[in-house]
Amino acid sequence: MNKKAIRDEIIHISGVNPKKCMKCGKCSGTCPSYNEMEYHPHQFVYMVESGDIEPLMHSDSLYKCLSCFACVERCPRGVEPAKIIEAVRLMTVRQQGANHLKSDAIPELLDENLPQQAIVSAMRKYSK
Amino acid sequence: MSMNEFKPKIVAFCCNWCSYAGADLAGNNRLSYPADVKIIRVPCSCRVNPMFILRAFQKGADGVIICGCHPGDCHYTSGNYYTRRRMALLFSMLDYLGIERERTRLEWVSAAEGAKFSQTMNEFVEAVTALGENKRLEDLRCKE
Amino acid sequence: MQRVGVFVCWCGSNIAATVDVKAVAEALKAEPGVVFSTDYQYMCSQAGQDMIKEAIREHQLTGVVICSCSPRMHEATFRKTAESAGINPYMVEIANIREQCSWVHKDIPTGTEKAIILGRAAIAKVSLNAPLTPGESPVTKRALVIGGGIAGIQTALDIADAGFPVDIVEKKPTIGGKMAQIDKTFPTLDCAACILTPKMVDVAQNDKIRIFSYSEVEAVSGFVGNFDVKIKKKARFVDETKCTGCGLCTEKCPQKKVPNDFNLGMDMKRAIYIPFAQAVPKVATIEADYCNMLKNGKCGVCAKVCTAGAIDYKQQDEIIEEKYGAIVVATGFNPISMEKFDEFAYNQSKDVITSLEFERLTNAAGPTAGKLLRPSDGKHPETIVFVQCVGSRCDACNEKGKEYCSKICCMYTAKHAMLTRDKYPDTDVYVFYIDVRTPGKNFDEFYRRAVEEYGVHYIKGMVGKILPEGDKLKVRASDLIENKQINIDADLVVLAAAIEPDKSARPLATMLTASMDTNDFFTEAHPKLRPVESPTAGVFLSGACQGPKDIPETVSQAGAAASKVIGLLAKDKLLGNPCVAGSDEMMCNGCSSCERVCPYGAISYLDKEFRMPDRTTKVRRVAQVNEAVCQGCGACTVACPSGAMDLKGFKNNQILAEVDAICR
Amino acid sequence: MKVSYYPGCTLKTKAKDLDFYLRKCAGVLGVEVEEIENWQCCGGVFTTASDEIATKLSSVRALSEARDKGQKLLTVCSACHNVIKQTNYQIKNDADFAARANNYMQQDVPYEGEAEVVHFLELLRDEIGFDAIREKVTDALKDKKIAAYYGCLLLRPGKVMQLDDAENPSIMEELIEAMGATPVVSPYRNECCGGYVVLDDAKSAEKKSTAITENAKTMGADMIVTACPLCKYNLEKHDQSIPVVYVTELLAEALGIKEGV
Amino acid sequence: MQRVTRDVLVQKAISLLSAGTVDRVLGWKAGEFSYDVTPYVFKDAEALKADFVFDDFCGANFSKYLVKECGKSEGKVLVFLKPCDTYSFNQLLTEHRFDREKVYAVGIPCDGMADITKIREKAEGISEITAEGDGFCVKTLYDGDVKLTKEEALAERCLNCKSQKHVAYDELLGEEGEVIDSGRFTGVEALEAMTPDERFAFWKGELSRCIRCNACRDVCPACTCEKCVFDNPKSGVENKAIADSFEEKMFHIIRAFHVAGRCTDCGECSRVCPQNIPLHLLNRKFIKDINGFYGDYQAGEEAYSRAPLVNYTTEDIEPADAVKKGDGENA
Repeated sequence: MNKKAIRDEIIHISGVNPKKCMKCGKCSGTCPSYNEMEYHPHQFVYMVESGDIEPLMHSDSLYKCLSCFACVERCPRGVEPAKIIEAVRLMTVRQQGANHLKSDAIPELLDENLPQQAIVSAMRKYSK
Repeated sequence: MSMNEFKPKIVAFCCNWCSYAGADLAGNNRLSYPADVKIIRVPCSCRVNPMFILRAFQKGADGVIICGCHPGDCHYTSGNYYTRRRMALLFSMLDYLGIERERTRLEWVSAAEGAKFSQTMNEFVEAVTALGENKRLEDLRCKE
Repeated sequence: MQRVGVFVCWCGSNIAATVDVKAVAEALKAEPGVVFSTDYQYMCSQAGQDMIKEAIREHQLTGVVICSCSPRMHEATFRKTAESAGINPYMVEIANIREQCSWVHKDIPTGTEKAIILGRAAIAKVSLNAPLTPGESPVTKRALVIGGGIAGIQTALDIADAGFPVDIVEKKPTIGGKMAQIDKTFPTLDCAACILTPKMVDVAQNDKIRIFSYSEVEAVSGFVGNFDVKIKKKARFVDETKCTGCGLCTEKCPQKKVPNDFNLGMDMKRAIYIPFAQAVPKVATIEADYCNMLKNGKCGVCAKVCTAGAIDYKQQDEIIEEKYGAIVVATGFNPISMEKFDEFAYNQSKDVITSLEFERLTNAAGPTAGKLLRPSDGKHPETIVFVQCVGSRCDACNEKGKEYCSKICCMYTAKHAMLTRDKYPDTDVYVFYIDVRTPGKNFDEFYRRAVEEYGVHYIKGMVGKILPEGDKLKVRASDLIENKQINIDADLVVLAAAIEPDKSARPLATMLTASMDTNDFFTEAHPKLRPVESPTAGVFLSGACQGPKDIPETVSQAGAAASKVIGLLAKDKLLGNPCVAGSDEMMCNGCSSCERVCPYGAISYLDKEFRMPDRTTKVRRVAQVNEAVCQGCGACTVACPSGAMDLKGFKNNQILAEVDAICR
Repeated sequence: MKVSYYPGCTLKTKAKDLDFYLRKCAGVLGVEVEEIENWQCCGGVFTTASDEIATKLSSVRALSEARDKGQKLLTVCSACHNVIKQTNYQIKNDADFAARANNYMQQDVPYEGEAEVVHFLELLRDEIGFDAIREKVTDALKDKKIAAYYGCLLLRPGKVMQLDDAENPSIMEELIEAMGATPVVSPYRNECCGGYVVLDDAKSAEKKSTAITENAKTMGADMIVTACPLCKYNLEKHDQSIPVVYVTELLAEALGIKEGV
Repeated sequence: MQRVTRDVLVQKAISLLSAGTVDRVLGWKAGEFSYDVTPYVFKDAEALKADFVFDDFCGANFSKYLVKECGKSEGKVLVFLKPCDTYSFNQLLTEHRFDREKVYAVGIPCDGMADITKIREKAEGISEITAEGDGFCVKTLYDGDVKLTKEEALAERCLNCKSQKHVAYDELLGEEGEVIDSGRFTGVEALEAMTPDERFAFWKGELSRCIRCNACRDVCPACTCEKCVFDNPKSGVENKAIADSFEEKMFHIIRAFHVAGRCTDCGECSRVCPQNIPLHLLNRKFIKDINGFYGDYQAGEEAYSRAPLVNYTTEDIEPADAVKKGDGENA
């Protein structure tokens, strides 16, 4: 896929219009995982809009988003950065062999109290 | 230019505040358009009664164009919004009756758009000329 | 049958170069009704006009067609010419053979042919013209100003200065509005009270101005020059004519727990109060919901201490009816509620305040006597964070905020930041901004001074979340330039809340049939060329009711609105545009279609008795056009299925005649 | 009243208490809880991608079953609640998604968002009423200072969840107060605990969750109450010094129906 | 076969008359033939018992009669309204064409009305028509009994009935029905799918049969002008008869435009046209366009609602796109 096609696909599956962004930075101002991220929520929006998506797809930042929706809740322009991040993540993990979380890696992560939903949601978020 | 060349009759209704002034500006700037276009001045595009349009066709006009202020810029605040609804329905009905849709047109031309006025008229005349004479509205029962 | 004279102008060579003017004059001679036709080099010249006048007299012309430049150029000229020759000015029609013919066509045969057709159409129209006389209506030489903030005050003073009586209706107990709550004004930093209160005194002392304070407009009827307005004077339980404003009652009242709205609830007032020392009128008002005497008949202290005998517990609301020639809306603005922006913890911490609250905190007459102290513990804040654009510039789908820029926040925030640093140099001041918008005289210089001279930290980014922890406000924000998230432990956070029109504006607009935009700002008659007039004739706009404005802009608009009002009131009679709609009662069905499309509310209905051919009578509902209000757009004429509604000067049969003449 | 009930996987295994006490409390409060048949895992997280259909079908199935019975769909696990409520919202507001989901499901009557999803807290507030609870509680929780922890899933996106003001909620504090205890309002109550990254980035999860427990302790809370098994796990895992209890368990204790109390 | 019988209506009318609720009754009276039914004002019980009819030929919409009938006396007039009539009733009310206080409206159910023209096409020399089961039995002079199904005998407007629900009444006889999602636009869609030449040929064929008898206008509940523009010498478009080949087209387009947004689609115009011109196809085109361009709007559904042509939004479709939109839908 070329740059534009990837951009269009991300916009399509996220349902987000990055052009609405007024670059206020509130998403990054509110993000609890900001310091764990290489690319921050506002950069995801901006870089998707400008088609500079490759670095995002290769960045660990994709897996640092907590899906807490604080950015979605607080964005004054209704841009919903978390949905963009999820769309980029999906674009990445949907590629062949690009699962971030491999099922054989799971057992060693488990402890006896871990609720199922932690595994189920992680599989859903990080794997095809 | 051949004498037999088809010259359409075009009636243009222009609102006094925007489009008529736009036509004047086209004149000031010597932006030519075919003389087939004859302008009737109305206070607002919302003054144009569908009856005027049908009457023009009945009397042999080959095309009718209505020009008004851009939506939101109406001198009377909302006149052109009514025009837009009326003409959307009327033009759709004429199309439904099998009358060539290129013969009717609504265009927003501001007082500053002399060039747009001239260009619009050139295009419209060209489109109507391509259709030829208006037979359908002039005489419905003409037996071919 | 009309006797029509045709006058074809050469306009030097402007027309004559592409139109054979003689041939046009000759051809038009043959048109029905034409008794005279000629051409001349410059019809608009004195000689040309004299020629027209002479022809009118000599040939007893009843109608005149001038083939010349655009009617937008000289229609008025030729109408005057006709009038001075004794015929009705509206018996003149112009065929535009210059802008719309000679200037856009290249060869003489084409130009001439078209000019003839345009002439014919004008002749066809003028044959159906009827003399028109503009309607006249008297003008009540009194203006009403709704709202007593700086906009209303300035408008009233300017109108009164021209010698016309003005009434101000203010819903609060005193005039002064928002400006009275403000501490200093940007970019000059003069004290708001010092420049406002003298104006308030001017209003009070001006014998042309009456103030209806603690009053609201109840109903408006009538039209430009002739409005009938009902004003409700709310009971304040104090006789204004007797109260001296000594303030003794406000010191003795035992009910001390009344939130003080003038200080935005940051302190308490008594149940009987004078909002602030310079209030106009300086009259006490009782807050009925808190007054023990009014609630349960137990107290009466204020009446006992009042030596003027001004307290009147039995006072009722009063309705005043007055006539006005013009109405000025000056209803102003309010900051929006911060209720829905609790990521900034406005409801969770007393130390998160709005900018208007900050104004009161820094005002010498405010709850802290001008010392900048935190509302929660009265301590001096060492770190202050200002957040810009709270609720402004939101997307349409964001139900919490407004789509527009509130315009004044950048500057007042710079002012607050600068003043804080000036008075308390030990304080760290941060301003989070998206853009700093400073288009105004000396505005950007002012903002730069805040940064360069006063050391205010401007950070491009936005606060995302504020966590009140202990006695600190943990401010989590982004710094977009550094691409960092920063955390500041602040003592005070000031939110630059978006502003919105006062809630009273919407019902008022309905009463005035004045239009509003989706944000409830009043719409102006033309966004560029008629910015202080409402599309509804006789209704004018002053100040922030039309859109966000700072004080200098408000004052200049207030003056502009006043000059429009003065222009109106200076007339004894209003001459209407005679090209107005009129309904043929015999054909009107009373169906209300015309009324619904009229942008001016000019159409009303009357149940009228008609004598039928069989000598019985029948009552029918028929439309009536108020000619003083109608602007002549013609929307109603097309909405009317029976054709009862027609437009003078552009009647159905006139336009049809033009169509016929062109298509012939 | 009778409601359809969607417990969710975790409530059948690691979070049995959450489920057990819900049923007990509901019984005492006069609500008949009917577990829907053959429910399937909600997936634990709502995928926002517009092209994700399959992951949302289990929610649609549960919703249509409640619809067919004419009942509200009760949930208590914050994750299930979030997933099912968001799915219901999408069905109602995204015709394309609704059409495609129904296409997959091939049910007799297509599901168009008719059912209402209620969280146990909403049920308490809107159907039973905190006043009714106040009348029934013992003084078991008297003198207890309890911090409510909402997390993300109950509140966001606020437009969809509509459970309470997403930035300044009060539903749990009101309940705590009704149960006879003293609510402690922690500013961290709607901050994310990092539960979703507990497997992938344990360090990050620890940082987020300890900030929450630390603050609750600083504010003087004796315990933290939550409705989310994942939050509970995560908070407890990184800080054992303050108990984290399920809202249903706490209510059972207040009502005096908790075993051994 | 109508589920409500003549006797029930007569009884209702007599009881309202004797109670003084109304002083006259707008009803149907039999004409020369059983299927030839005309509106009539009954003043007493005797007349009602003798002449009042109600059967499958009582299609006439009485709403328009109220414009003239109201106010003829101090008392109220009783009117029976079928579901579709109630829409016209509301529309006339919206336009202040009669005084609601002077009317007592009784909603009656309707099972569809027969179209005598359609029946005549199937059966010549009709002597009697009786309802039989779901259909009709037509006695003819030449062919004996001809059995017709409902589809063969009912009026087009009834086969495409848009509502069984009464939107206005003082009293309702029988059960309330529902608004129906009818296929009433299929005729319009079929025309839209044609080429312009085909459409023109169609309308040329139809409209050139017009004899300008004005029956469509006279029956139309939306055409209640004190004086029609086409009858008014001052209007500039007067033409009482066909003076030029264009006139009847002008007449029908303008008439359809004048009722656009106000027409409730009662179908009376097509019912009364002696030349069987499908005039409803003009009105329904406007209705379909209005629904498509500005959102669904049913004239008369709600009294005093704002009709689409006296309304606007700032985002309305442009005429050029409106015409193209027609293309897209039929492509």
